[in-house]
Amino acid sequence: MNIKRRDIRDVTVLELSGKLMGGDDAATFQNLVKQLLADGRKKILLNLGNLSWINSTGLGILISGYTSVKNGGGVLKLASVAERIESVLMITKLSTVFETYPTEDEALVTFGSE
Amino acid sequence: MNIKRRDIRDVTVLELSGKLMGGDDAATFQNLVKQLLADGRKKILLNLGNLSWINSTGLGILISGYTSVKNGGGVLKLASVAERIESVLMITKLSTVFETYPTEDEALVTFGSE
Amino acid sequence: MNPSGGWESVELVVPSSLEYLSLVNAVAEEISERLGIEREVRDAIGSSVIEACTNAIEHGNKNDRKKSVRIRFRSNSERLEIEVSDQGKGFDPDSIADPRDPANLMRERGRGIFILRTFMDEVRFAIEPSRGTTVTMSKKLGPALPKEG
Amino acid sequence: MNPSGGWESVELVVPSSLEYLSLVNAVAEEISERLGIEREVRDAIGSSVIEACTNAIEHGNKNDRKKSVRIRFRSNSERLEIEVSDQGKGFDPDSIADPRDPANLMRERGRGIFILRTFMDEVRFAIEPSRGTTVTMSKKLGPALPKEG
Ligand SMILES: Nc1ncnc2c1ncn2[C@@H]1O[C@H](COP(=O)(O)OP(=O)(O)O)[C@@H](O)[C@H]1O
Ligand SMILES: Nc1ncnc2c1ncn2[C@@H]1O[C@H](COP(=O)(O)OP(=O)(O)O)[C@@H](O)[C@H]1O
Repeated sequence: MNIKRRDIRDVTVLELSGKLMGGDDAATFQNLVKQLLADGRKKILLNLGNLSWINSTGLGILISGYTSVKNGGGVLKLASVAERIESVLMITKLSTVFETYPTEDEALVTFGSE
Repeated sequence: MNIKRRDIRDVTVLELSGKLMGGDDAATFQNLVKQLLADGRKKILLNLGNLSWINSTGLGILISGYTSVKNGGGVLKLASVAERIESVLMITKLSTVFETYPTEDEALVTFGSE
Repeated sequence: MNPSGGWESVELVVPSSLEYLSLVNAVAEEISERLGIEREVRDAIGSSVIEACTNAIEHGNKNDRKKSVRIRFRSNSERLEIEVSDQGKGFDPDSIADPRDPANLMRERGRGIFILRTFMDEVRFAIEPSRGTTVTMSKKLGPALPKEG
Repeated sequence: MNPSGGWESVELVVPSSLEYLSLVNAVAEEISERLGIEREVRDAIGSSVIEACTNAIEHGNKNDRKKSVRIRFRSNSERLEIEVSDQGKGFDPDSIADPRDPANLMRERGRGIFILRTFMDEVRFAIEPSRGTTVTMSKKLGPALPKEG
């Protein structure tokens, strides 16, 4: 997995690409999320448009990120989830946990501005 | 391999896609070339832009096409040859046999109009 | 892919490292595409193979690159059967909790077996503690035509 | 792909039918890409593997889908070695004519072995008429970094 970061006002967009599957990905993602929270950046949008697939370990990474952000008083949402990943979220009912939007723009407006 | 045919004035453009590798491909291609010659269409341009790879059996198919067309008093040229295929043509010196052009348009003007 | 009508098989053996999951995924994709399987089902098969291999690599072979994971794809005109074997100690597949239970929903792990059981038509585990675990999953094939090209 | 520095191998076994060449090509691509091999060399490796497998399928196993072709990719930090084995009767690799000779240039066949000998750094044939032919080809690897992702 690769991560590209963009800040759009108070929302931090993280573009994940490649595949999310555990191994080094877990620490990379957790550290980045911790750093963002420490910097006071609490509105996080994961753009999964370029993520080709995910395994259940990858789902765990998303959940741990979600939990960290929530516990830190922030929000984490998803945008542009590919069909293959969407269907894994559906069957595991994680689609009831993650707020998900078809596009980044549609997600951005839901954060509310400061 | 799939073949799409387009007639541009007296030149017949055959767009080959997929992979050219023997098996059924040989008969499909030979029959088409024979039909074209029988119909008096003797200027043939093979657009290989969507051909992802070729094996030596596929090279043989191109050669047999070339020979049939030449013996029938026509010309067969190549356009948009991908790098992977180009390098096979180079090392086998078949690049000295086939007249090859970077684009279809560049090839078309070299046929001369009737 | 298989005009004879009988079973035909492709086998892939990879070292026990998660890095090889993309290769496994590429092979699963290529095989399902060849069998004329539609996008959605191909995704389900790909996700299932990835889960089975993740387990074989992590739990079965404990990420020991010297141990290998064997994946066998067998197909006939009616179904695609995929076998994933490791050299680990096995486990009790009946003790797997439902990850959708509210108590489990926010857990970070425990979804792999559920995913393959949900996506595939049939899943069997053959566990021989001395030799390893083999997961066999199968998917019925619709009357689709193989892709040309 | 191989932090341990030793050899690591991936094995693929397919039925003897040309239809499986695209699967072989996809695996060769995926493995070379992972090893950080640049485009041009990847193409050369792909073409060579395809030629060796075409021969194994057509000449070695005579297109008998019940016979299989085994492809083994072994790599360490210095080179990628690819073995292609069939169950055929073998042949005399020293009798292969140069397809670039004017007398041969327009022939429809006879370029496979020349292609792999040209593209790869080393090519060996082990022919055991009772068991089959194994072509082993290797390519030196430059000091490139594996792709992330
Ligand atoms: N191939 C295997 N070998 C040994 N144990 C396994 C294997 N597959 C699964 N398990 C066991 O079953 C448990 C549940 O697996 P799974 O549902 O895939 O979730 P997870 O891998 O996230 O724990 C694992 O934690 C492991 O203990
Ligand atoms: N694996 C093999 N088993 C048996 N014979 C082979 C094998 N590979 C090559 N040959 C023989 O060598 C000849 C030359 O092979 P090649 O250079 O690939 O050209 P082509 O396959 O087009 O004939 C073949 O015609 C065949 O007789």
